[in-house]
Amino acid sequence: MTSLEHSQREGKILILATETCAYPGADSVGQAHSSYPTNTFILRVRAPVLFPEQFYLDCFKKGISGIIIMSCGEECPYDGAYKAMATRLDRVYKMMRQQDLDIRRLRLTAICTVCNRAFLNEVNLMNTLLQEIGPPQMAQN
Amino acid sequence: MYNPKDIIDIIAGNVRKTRNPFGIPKFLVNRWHKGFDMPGKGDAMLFTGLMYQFVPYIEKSTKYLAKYEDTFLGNFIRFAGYIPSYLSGLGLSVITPGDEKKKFNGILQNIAKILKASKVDFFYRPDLDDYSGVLLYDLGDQEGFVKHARYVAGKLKAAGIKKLITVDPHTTYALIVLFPKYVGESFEVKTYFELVNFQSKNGHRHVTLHDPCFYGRYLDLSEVPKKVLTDLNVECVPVRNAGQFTNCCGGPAESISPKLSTEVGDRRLEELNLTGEKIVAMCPICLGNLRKSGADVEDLSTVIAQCLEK
Amino acid sequence: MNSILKTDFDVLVVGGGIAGLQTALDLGDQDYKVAVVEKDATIGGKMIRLSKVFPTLDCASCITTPKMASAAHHDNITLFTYCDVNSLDRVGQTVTADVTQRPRYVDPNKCIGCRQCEYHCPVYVSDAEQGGFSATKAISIPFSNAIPQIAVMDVENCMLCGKCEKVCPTHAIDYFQEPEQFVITAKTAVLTTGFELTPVSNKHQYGMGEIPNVIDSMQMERLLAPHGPYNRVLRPSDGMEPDSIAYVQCAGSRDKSMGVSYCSRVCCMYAIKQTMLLSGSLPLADITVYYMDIRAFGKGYEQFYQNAKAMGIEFVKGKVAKISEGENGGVELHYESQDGEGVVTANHDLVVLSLGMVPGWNPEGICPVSADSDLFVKTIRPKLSPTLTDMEGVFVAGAAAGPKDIVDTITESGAAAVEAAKYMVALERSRKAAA
Amino acid sequence: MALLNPNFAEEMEPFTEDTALACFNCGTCTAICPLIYEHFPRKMIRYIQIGAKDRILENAQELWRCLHCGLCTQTCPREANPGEIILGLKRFVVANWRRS
Amino acid sequence: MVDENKDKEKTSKRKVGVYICYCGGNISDHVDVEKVRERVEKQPEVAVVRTNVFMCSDPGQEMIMEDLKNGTIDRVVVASCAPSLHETTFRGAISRAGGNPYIYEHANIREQVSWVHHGDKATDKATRLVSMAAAKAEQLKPLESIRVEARKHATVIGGGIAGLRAAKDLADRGIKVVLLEKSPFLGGQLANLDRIAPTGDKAAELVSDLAGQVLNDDSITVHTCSAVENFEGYVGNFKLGVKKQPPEMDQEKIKQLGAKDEAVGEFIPFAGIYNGAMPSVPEEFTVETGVIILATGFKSYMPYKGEYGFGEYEQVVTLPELIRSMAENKAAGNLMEYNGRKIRSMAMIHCVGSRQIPGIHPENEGGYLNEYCSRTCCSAALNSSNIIRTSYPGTRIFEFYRDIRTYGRGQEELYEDAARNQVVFLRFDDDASPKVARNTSHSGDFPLTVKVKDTLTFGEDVEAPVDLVVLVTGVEPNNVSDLVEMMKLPVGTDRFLLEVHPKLRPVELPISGILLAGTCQAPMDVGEACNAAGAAAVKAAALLGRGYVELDPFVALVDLEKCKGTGDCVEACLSDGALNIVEIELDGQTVKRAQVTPALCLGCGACVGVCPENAIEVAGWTLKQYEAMVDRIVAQEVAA
Amino acid sequence: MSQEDTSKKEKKAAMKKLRAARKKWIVKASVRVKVQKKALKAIKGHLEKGAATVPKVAGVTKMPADEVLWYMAALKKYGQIVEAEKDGGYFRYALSEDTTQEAS
Repeated sequence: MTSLEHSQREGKILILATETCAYPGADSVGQAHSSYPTNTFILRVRAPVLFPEQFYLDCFKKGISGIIIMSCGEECPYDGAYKAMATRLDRVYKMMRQQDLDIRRLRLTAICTVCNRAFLNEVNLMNTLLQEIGPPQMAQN
Repeated sequence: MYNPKDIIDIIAGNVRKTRNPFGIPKFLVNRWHKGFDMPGKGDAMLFTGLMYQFVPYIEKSTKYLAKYEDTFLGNFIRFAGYIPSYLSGLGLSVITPGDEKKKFNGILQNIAKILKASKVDFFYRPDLDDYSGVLLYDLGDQEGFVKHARYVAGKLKAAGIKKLITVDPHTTYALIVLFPKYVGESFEVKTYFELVNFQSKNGHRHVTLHDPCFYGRYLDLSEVPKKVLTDLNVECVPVRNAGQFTNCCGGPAESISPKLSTEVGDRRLEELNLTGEKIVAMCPICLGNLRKSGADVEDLSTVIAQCLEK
Repeated sequence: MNSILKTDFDVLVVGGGIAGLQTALDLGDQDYKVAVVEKDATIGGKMIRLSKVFPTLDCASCITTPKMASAAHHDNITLFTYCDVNSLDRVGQTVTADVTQRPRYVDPNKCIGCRQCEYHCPVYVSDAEQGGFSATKAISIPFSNAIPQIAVMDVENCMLCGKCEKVCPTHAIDYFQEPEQFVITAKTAVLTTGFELTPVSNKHQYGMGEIPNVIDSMQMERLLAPHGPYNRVLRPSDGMEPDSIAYVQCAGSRDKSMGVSYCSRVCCMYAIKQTMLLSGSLPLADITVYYMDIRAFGKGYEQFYQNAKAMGIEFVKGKVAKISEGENGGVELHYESQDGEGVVTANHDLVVLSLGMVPGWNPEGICPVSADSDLFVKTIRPKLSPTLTDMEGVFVAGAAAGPKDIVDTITESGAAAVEAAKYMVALERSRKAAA
Repeated sequence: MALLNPNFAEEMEPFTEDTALACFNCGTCTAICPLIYEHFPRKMIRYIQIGAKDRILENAQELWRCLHCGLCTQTCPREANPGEIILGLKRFVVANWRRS
Repeated sequence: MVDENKDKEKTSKRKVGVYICYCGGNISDHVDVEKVRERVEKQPEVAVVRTNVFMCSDPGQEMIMEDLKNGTIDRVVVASCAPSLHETTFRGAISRAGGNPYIYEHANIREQVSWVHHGDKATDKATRLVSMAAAKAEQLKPLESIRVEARKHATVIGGGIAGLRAAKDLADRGIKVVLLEKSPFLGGQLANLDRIAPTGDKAAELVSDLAGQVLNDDSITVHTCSAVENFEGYVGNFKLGVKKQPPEMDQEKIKQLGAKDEAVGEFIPFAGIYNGAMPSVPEEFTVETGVIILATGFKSYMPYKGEYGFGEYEQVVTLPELIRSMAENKAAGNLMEYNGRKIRSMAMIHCVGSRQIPGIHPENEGGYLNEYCSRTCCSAALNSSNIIRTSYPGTRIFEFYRDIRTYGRGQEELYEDAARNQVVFLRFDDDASPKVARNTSHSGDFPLTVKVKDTLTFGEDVEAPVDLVVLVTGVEPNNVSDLVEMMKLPVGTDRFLLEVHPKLRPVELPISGILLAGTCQAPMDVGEACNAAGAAAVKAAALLGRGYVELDPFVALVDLEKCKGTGDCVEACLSDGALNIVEIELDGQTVKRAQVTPALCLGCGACVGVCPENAIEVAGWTLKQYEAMVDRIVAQEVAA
Repeated sequence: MSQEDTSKKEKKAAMKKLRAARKKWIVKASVRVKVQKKALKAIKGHLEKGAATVPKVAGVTKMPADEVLWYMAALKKYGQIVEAEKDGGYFRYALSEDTTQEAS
């Protein structure tokens, strides 16, 4: 499959999108019929605070090139979750550095239900980055 | 376009002086009944309102007006001395061709024949048959109109007339709507075609009926002539804008702007010509104006009368 | 009339459009037994026939189908489709409706909705569900997301050739079916009889539906629907993809010469919605809306209108006076341009008449409920209890009580449901007190 | 700059039934008018509404273009009777001429 | 590696059914649905793959139900539109087939594939999404929804017309109600009106009627001067901490309005129904309730200084001020008087504080623009104009508008009446608002002039000399930031409370058990507010009618075998009381373990991320399921 | 005579009665089907030579373009033709692969 090969070169982007904000936001991009690259895989999450540090590192190990966490930001329905999330990410970044992973591969951002442009912008930014730095080279352990 | 003020002044002056918008003495205009056997007494009086009789004169005068409209000469119309020679009075009557007058007289004679054939108990008295004044109303000379209408109605009332038979939409409208509203005088008014009371298979033809605005929209009478013709085996082909939605022939503007009047007439004619059948009108103004746009138009009375003769 | 069947419910809902369904669901969820009587062969009303809805641009089918399905599957709701209400009256504490089940010529208990009959029927019939732009057959399922999925025979177009009967796997075809009468009794009734479009024949100057490529707004809904007659927007005279589309607003509202003096409330918004959808499917087309006042009054509506303007939809203030046939299938609109240009004749490939709403039901001779001067069902306390009619224990909701958009219909249906529930609680109380 | 003069409607009262204000300026009368002339007749009706008497008198000639065909009245969505308004204006202008 | 094989063996018995929707072309125009079907059929966990034009249609649902009933499948994946649209539809279908509704996973291949991607790549991506969903489905476990006892009791916050209507409807429906109102009065903004459009009803009568019914109803307890200070609980079992305190307004002033003890229950113009009993010291109490209806209402837009001369010229006032003045000064005459001045002519300027456009209108201090239409002001303005024109024939009115929005029943007639009453209308473009200025050119006779480029007069500049300028102000939602904060209420960009779905669920919030009524949600008139209140009441009645409420089962679950009772999860938990460490008997030993209170658990998963033993998960959203999905994203064979 | 035969016969008689009662409709529908068959044959006949636009088909078959479009929509609905590439402002339509066996 040529298209498959192609998308592998592009690198796969995992998007964790919150059920109340970012996921409907991505739907809203769809309703507007605004195109974006197909190397994006959106997982619906209730709150990204669910994922432990190791989850992210495992993803990179498995071959995911970039992860965008699209949260509700300050409008998070779970009071305190966003803050807990942010502190967790600090630890993830530390671990990424230890494994020689470019920390720009993991981004935390807030996307609302009608943030079409912001959504597209995030996807494009990550793609530009991945084209520049290529797939992750994990230190085998 | 002429300055309406000048035209109104002339017409109003004529009506005031002669009871006739064109200033032509009535005996000169109303000659159709001469030598025509006409009862002097009966149930309803035929009231022509002189509209058909005026058409040849209107046509002639507007021809002159059209010539000068929007030229520098047009501005001279207000110099009163210059105008009357052909716009009004005896001058106009002299330069109007005789065969035209004869044609319009024929229409009225046909109407009288139709009434007779329909066994209508009617009579005609030229002395009581006056111009209705409707043009003054249309032009906005309300005062002049009311004064004149009072005179006309007064005469009829004095003569004990209650029922009138009309022949054109303008006079009909004036008598049905305007007289009661502005003069306080009401008559029982019927158009001649409402009284047609015979059937025939003689028609054998298709016609394009042009509904005048007054019958179509103001008086809601469009269905009557259609039915009369259908009964005579004359089929009226459908016209897109007819009846309540009929389009104007442009005639009413002719004294103010003959050019405009022709423009509007041309457009209506184009619409009527789509049917490909001969056009039939029932108003002297329509008749005249559509002709001016180059149409071969027959009067409704002519079509009805033809069925009679055969 | 010999009514063979009597059924008893708590509530009778007349009309199975979105208002009726919402009312039924709100009452059914409170464990009241509800009967919904619908004249069409399917429930869903006008809403299921739309492409998308404003201002969310949700696919209408996608959000209506779940409502239809949950009403159809609700333990407390019984649907009677393809039925006429011949009379609806109150006697004492009971509302009684005399109903006729029109024959489908298909046994509803046997039909599995496989459409074999439709595929094999040789008679093509103009499909009203597709604005007449496509065909269906003399026997067919009304449309793909109809509920129930039971075939209906159009007996006036049937040649009785017998093909459908032969191919039907469940032997459901019954050529001899007759109308059936039955009686529904209930404690209370809710009228949700909806609306119809203002008849296009009301306006001579707009060509009375006879100018090719002048279509009505509901037809445009079909053209825009993904499962529409052409699966894309084409002009119906010859299949050309239109480059220039115009909307004539108030073509059936606020026009006494058409006999409709009120505002129909939804036309501005559905026109804007359609223009947005059009500019999506025909990005190069010029789209113009001729209007008198844009009435974007609901939540999010004004923003929606401003978005449309920002997208390049042209809004021209002026009521179109006359529509005539242009050259090569074009349509000419005549209007007064108010910015000083004077009378303008504009040419478009396709013209949509934004028709208004007239009542979908006339109670006269059927039900002693009064209609107002606008002919919609009269409400007696429009401020505090907008769903009360002048008939005791009979309520009204949705477009039956005047033009209304979907969201206002939904809330009003809820309000009617609570009034009906309150009425039944009071009835129960008085019964207990009497006993 | 036109100055609004709402009292003009009353000045018009003797000449016509008071319907000019009923007009909501949709332009149907203008577009349906067989004259196809600029903003006629709505322009005149609008001038009555805002009381622009001078404008009416300045453009008075235009009034006599009206054929009194009644199409505008018949089509008017507000039943404002534009045909009658124009006729009333003619009367007003004629009276005005006669007075001066 | 060994584990993986074991897992596969264990799960291979699972039979996932995959159902892919064409969506009538919405999907199939861009995604080769049949190709997706062929590819997904090869997935090991997949038992059957079917396609349909409309999966949501009855035949589509039937197909799923059939496969479930005859045992072909035991897990369901539907690939169609966004899950927000049809997740519940298909869960319902599974239930009807006798299955557990939570053995379902949704693949969003319309909004997130066919509408945003094209060509082969769209088909590839759709394949992957479906495959991911199947992988998750394989791991799904049947769940039971949580049943919570519900108190047959409702609390209405706000004593305006919507609140009163909702309270009365609920009481009539047999539900006990507490009505909380901040001010000492009932009736809300309606009490500030006189005759209301288009029916001409007296606001006083409407308020008195409904408030009277509410006050006389034994099932309704009314607390004025009361506000919610504390909020906890969940649907069926909310607990509200209420503080009753002396009103913000000076008590003396309130008394001057006529709010005396003998006036209890009576209507006081421009205040409302006085409920008496203003507390002198704050008191606090708790309300235990099953459902909360928010009816917090609106406030009138207040123009900024200089907006159309407001605050600069004393002759510039707002419509509510005019209405009040008219109500208080009813003396008939040729000319209306305002503040003792005779008004020969006045201007009404519409859309003040409504329909504001970025770049044209300035933002307020909060950085907000009121881009919405306030819906009620056109009719209100016309109504006032009609009253003035019929009561004071000498007072002339000019209305400056953008669009006249008399949409409702009887409203177009108001507009026509205004025209026939000789109100003169002038229309301005969005970017050419009228200018109010001191009148200098006309010998000072009229104090102000309003100038506008009037599009009805062919774009000419016209000028109206006036005695009074009335700004037709719009509505803004009341500031309920305290409630928003407390209850985590969603708020739209227009600052009104945001419903779940603006079309089909207009009175519901995503928080189960909290409902919306009236103008806290959007501008509406009295009838519409009452309808919304009725709709909210009916939803509340349906929720409480059975005495229990069913909740989603997506709550934290503790694996008691793995749990070591570290308490990390309790620390991380965001919902007080949802997680606790308790001592339990396990295998005959007393151990500390985490315990979940399901009704309070938010299901956010904050506990999952911190558990060192992986001993806690959120039902239906487990980490394992996510890992399985990621595996499918990177798997080589999926899209081939 | 077996029972089945009897019922068959009864049914036949009943159908005959029904046909008589609905004669007006049946005749109208039959005429319609004839016209439709001819039109469909003409349209499909032309499409056999290759994909064509509505005006093209209308020109060749001498049918009004709106009617041709209506038939095309119907044929498309029932899977006999498919939309092909665009030609100017018009789309071409082509016979679908399995039309040949279905066409009768």
